[in-house]
Amino acid sequence: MARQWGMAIDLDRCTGCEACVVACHAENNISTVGEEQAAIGRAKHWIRVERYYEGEFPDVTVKFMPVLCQQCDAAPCEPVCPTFASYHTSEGLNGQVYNRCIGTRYCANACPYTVRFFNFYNPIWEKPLQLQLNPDVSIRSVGTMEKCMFCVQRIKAGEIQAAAEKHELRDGEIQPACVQSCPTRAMVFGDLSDPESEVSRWAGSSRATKLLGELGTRPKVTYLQRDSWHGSEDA
Amino acid sequence: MVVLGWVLKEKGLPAQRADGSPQAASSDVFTPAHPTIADAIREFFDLRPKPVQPIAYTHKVHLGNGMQCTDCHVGVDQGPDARIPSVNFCMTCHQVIATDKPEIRKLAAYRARGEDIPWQRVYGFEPSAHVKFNHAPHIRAGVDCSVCHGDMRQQTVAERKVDHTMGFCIACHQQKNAPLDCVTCHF
Amino acid sequence: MERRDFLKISAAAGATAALEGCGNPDHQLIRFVPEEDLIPGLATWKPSICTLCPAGCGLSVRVMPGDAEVVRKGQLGLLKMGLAKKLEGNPAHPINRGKLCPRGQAGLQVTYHPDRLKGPLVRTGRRGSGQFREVSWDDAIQQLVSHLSDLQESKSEGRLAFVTAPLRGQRKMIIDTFAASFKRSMAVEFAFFDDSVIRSANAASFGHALPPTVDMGESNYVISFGADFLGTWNSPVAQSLGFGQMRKGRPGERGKFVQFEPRISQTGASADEWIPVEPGAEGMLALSLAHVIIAEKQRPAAAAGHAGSLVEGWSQGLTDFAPEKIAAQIGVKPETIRRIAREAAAHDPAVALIGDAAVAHTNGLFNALAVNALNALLGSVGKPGGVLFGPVPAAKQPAASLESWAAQVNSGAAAVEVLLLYNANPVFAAPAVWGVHAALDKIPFIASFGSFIDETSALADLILPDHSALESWLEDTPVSGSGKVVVSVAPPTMNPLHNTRAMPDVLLEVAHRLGGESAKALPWKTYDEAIQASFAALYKEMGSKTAKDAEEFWKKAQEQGGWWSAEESRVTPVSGSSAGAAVKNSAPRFDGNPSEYPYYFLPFASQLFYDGSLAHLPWMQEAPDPLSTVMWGAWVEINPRTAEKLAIKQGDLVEVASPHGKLEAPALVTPGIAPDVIAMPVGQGHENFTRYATGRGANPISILSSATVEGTGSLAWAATRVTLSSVGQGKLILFGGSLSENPPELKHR
Amino acid sequence: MAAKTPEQINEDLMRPLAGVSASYLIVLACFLTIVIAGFAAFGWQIYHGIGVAGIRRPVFWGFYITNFVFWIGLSHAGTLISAILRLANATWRRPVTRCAEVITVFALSIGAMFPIIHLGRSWLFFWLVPYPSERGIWPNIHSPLLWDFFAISTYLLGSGTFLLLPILPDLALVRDLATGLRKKIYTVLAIGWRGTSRQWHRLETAMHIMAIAVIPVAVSVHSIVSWDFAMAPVPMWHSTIFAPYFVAGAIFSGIAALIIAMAFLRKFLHLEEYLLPIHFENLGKLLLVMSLLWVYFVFAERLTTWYGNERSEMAVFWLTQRGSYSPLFWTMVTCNFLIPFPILAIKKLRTITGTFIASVGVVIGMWLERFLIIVPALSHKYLPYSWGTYRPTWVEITITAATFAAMAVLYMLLSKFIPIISVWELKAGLHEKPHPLRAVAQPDQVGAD
Repeated sequence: MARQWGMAIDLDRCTGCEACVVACHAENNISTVGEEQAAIGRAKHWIRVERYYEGEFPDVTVKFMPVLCQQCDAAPCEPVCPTFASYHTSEGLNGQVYNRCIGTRYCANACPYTVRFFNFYNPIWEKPLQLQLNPDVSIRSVGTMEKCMFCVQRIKAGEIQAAAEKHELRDGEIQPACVQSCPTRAMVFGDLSDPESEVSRWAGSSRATKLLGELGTRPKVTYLQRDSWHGSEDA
Repeated sequence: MVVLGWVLKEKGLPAQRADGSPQAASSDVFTPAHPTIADAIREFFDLRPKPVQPIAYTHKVHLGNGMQCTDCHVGVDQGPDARIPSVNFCMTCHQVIATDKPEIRKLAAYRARGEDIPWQRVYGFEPSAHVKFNHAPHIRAGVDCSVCHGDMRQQTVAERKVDHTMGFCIACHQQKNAPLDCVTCHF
Repeated sequence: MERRDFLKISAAAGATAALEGCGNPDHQLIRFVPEEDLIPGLATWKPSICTLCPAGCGLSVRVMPGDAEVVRKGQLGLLKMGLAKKLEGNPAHPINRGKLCPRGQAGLQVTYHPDRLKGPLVRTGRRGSGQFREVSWDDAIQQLVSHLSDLQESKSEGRLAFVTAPLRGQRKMIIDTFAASFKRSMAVEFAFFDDSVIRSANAASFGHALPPTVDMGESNYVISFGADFLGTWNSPVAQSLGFGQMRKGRPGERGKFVQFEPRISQTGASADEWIPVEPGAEGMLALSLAHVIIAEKQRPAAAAGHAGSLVEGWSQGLTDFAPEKIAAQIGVKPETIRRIAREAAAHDPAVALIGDAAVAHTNGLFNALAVNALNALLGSVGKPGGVLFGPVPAAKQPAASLESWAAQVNSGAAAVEVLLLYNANPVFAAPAVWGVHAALDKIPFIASFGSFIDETSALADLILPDHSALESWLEDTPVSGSGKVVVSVAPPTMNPLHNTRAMPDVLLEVAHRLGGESAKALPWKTYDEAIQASFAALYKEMGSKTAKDAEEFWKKAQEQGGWWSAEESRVTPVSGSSAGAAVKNSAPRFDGNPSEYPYYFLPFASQLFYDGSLAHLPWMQEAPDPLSTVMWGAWVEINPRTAEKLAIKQGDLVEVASPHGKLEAPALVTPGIAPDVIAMPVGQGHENFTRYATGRGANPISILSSATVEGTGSLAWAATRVTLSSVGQGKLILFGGSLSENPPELKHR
Repeated sequence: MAAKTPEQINEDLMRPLAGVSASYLIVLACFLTIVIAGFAAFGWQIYHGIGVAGIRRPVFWGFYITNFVFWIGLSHAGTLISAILRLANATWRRPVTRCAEVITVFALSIGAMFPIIHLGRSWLFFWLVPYPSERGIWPNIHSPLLWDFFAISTYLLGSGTFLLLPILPDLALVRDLATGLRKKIYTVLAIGWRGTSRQWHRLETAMHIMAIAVIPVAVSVHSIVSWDFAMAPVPMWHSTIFAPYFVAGAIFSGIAALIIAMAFLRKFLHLEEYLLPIHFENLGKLLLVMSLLWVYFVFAERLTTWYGNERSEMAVFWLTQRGSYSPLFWTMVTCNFLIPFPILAIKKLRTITGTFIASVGVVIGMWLERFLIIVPALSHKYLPYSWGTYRPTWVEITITAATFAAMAVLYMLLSKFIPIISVWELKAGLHEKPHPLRAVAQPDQVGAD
């Protein structure tokens, strides 16, 4: 059976530090859109750290939740695309084929997680900033939708490497940029079809939940809810 | 221009579109947009004139002398791209070999000026194709260079003998049961 | 026609190359012969060091070949060269173990910044006019030498001043040696967020003038007094690793984390319990906790040892600090204090931290000493799960503080002839009242090694741009973040992009040309020689099982990014320099009378801009702030009740006025801040710092008072009071749509 | 009408074709300018990128899709109505049918442009069309956008035919009356219509078949348009009521458009004797019915949402009920019900002016309805952190204005080339006895009184 890439995020570890956000920008050639465009909601962050305040001072709590494409197995974005630009890959990713995208933006509307980002203009990099661009990732042009694919370029490279070295992919051998960078190790990535993989074990946790699971999108990202402190009774 | 570039960035407008003028040599921004509308149209209709190489390099002779493709195109079996040798690399042999030939003189002249040879791309995909082709796996799978590049033994200056359309790739992948998943090549 | 078409097409084909990361090769440009032998499309990972904050994390840099527009022999052309493509943590490095914070990752953009200085500059217009002319390195260095030679022979009464960021290792050694080679010279180190208070406190309590290394991974109970240790404080990546370990790294065990601070920081947001405390009352709170622990016989007072004896009334059990007595002053309920104290005592190992604003009050030193005593009482000093002090010898404290230096210059007490600037931007990062700008105006000749024009280097007469970190030889000796002895080293990861030179090399060159003392003091030709020498010494001193000789030791170190001891050589505290008698409880003093300036003003380190030195990076500008989600700007945090009282709405432009100035920024109404506190991020408000940062937001430092932390020279940057009022419509760019997960719009029937 | 003779009818109805007045040209020029401005705006958008429009995250659809739904809806005026009236043999339909069918064809053509205009890469629109390629990739049949393609093209074809067939005899008539170049042109256009009994018979049969066939097509078109929304899991979109709701709304706006068109024709082409108050009154009754039906649908939709009380849907619900979009919402209710209902319900008010006013209200209201279905839902999807807003730019506004201008231009031009009222059908209505032209065909087959 083909691998089924998945991710698990432990919200008890996440500190909202944004390392994943910057790592994603650096890895995936996501252009900065500038102040004016950001002001009207056109900033592109394939992964974002959602922050929610609850309560009034002084009893305030804050919740951080990194949200990226959930790579749903029943993805609403896929059937609506008239050109198959958005489709399900054999390894369970929500592929986004930039060259097929004609920019109906239907997928972005259908996505309940709002994790799809649109190139309203051609991106620009003021020279020599373009030298930072990652050669393994293509540069999306105007009118196309872009999104997280679990760093598919890293997945492909890893698979090719493993094949060249004639060994099976080891668990954790491939890491998307966000997972790699996370300073608290709040994210793990791996093959959900392998019950022994770390991500499978995390996904089996009692704290495991799916984001908007009630919509039946069958996300492949699992969230481990914030835990509470159990130590007080032995005080 | 810097200022212009910034202003444009702030507006989020692609630079070379600002005044309609094509992206100048000294452009201060990099963008995937086409330098001119003419370019956009050419690419749309996939019009790619024959590249004109600065030096009439002949593959025929070199291969005839028993050289292998990988002697010059290093890295083709390790990574995505094959290296186009630099002028230094050529000169390792042509220091002594055929130094009187006019083309070799050109070569030497480049080296003397401390310039590299501005080879023009023969193959390669348009940016809008978003193809991430990787040579190495194909070599390992035993695909012969000539399948995609024609028989270089018969070519002098490299020409586009094979049309690298998606149909061409797909046909071969189907034949060889290679993956047909879009993200195999497009990402 | 034929030819022109060809050019256009090849430009289009060039765009294909662009997809392979080579930029947009522009075919009117000639191609230079590559200087390195590179295989296209293949990445190599090279070790380097992050220089953006004092933590000193190890980097692993992804280098790939690409086409860069460079100038060679005065001609612009394309060069195929190895280019840094991504910064990740160095997995082998003991401090950050493969991880990296957002700022560190954005460091890549420093190297490729479009406004980086491309060569040496000499001022042409009047000072500050920003008019410069490019000169050759030879002329530039000669100019500096000519200004320095008189000083060296001390013909004139003038002095040499060297203002830098706090430095370590060989860079510091070279600068100090250079300065020392002049008869009259002053070396000044300045950073807005410096750790000198904590250093002095630790010196007094534990005999180590070092910031603590927190072994959080083993802790079961963490109490933080205002320290943003997951964001910017001390060694954030190391501490984040520990935090993750503490929370979920140990099966069946999960430590508790309590944060005391008047405004929810990014760190406080992750706390199991966030408890607001009156600004400056952290010390009293710590002692109150200690009192409960002692009074309830959880620990004997004596357990605190020397650290405890420094606190007045410790041996008597701190009876003045009974929660019920002082709860009002602290602003925390007595029962809460008692509960936390019991929990902490019961959950060994427990550790307490203090930092940021808590030590930036006038009574900051007292607060720090109190927390040290609490730590000692909890028995968490030098123990697993507690605070450790890295074995690195304490760096010698700088000769003068920037404030006193500026005062001396302004008063004419110190006639500074030549000022050298490195990595410091005091005009931006020092309170206006210090008069740094005025002092600089008094100095006849200023040379800066900056890579950018910023508020300070704009005043320079000569700019000698340094390489970016990725282009330089780097060496560092981190003082916190790991129990191991760490000496990082890294060769350049890529060739220089512009006509720049490494600051140490330039200094060596200058010393060489000056001859005399300087030349004697600095015998090395290049910086890497100096580093290699230091490693030879290190090999003798420490030795290493892995290397057979100094040569191999040196090679290995370069390959893995440094040398570090195999075992965690933790230092058990020697009893501190019993500096005088016990310190008294001192209440914080605030500048500005409460009636006129009713609100505490709390600047805080921005998670993305740190102290403002990173505001020029587009990635940092566009990344949403973790809590406010603000992009491309600054903001003022206000409690909803306060906002209501002052009729301020979200996004209004508010004027924040202190006795020392005023600024304007958009209001952000958030529940995570005390009603009598106004908070603002440091970092924006640059007047002159590249296209991305200039004229954006406001700079809170500009309105701070010059109050200092008693017992130290350092700035008490949380000791200012302000008033505020709405002055119109501001521009607040938020990435997050809703503050709450259940906003009123979602309310059901 | 009985007063009129065939000759007078010819005279009156051919008059518009005779020549153009200066005022006509001026008006036409004005509208043309707006249309050109619209195309310029589109060019600007292609040149700079779709970003010049106001769409943003998370509101990825705005004015363009609103216009798309609006115009497709409008297109249900003609063909559907005239087909129903034909089959129902309503005699008063005679002068009405053609201008109705014309609306359909034009509105449909205009509406069909928006799926292309709103694309991020409009130049690749043909990827929506199924055609064989070496890539072996076909459009995704699961995508409602593809259903749109089929539905709209079918409907356009159908209504086009439905419009052209009954024009033939009149083209022939023009041919016979005209001289010179005109004669030549219309000879071609009339494709050899000589009015033989066989031709009449075929025409009748064809019209009957088309009339029957076109109704289900029309219904399917707007159902499918509604599914563009209903198929996406967006709060307030993902609902079963959408198909009938949209169809009703479409016919509603369609009739309104028809009334407006007729009112203008009557005034400017001086057709007072042909487009009689009775026609407006009857259409007014229809409009009244649809207005009531529309209110019923809105009520049903809102009620179920409110009772369902589903977290994310309530956000959108309150947003439109009393939130930032409520002014638009209540304007819509006013325009679609509060204004039309009294006017149309009270016989005294159901005059030409009355129905005209009501219709204008309905057209505005229905445009707002489409906007309110699309934008608020998108701006407040499931995760509050990603909520956003939408503001149109001059580009979208210009293009929107241009579509209305285009409608006017097309109508004005057409009225100069074919008789906007079916001459032969009027004549057929004139007499009990078979018309000389139609010896064989039975009058009642054409629906005589």
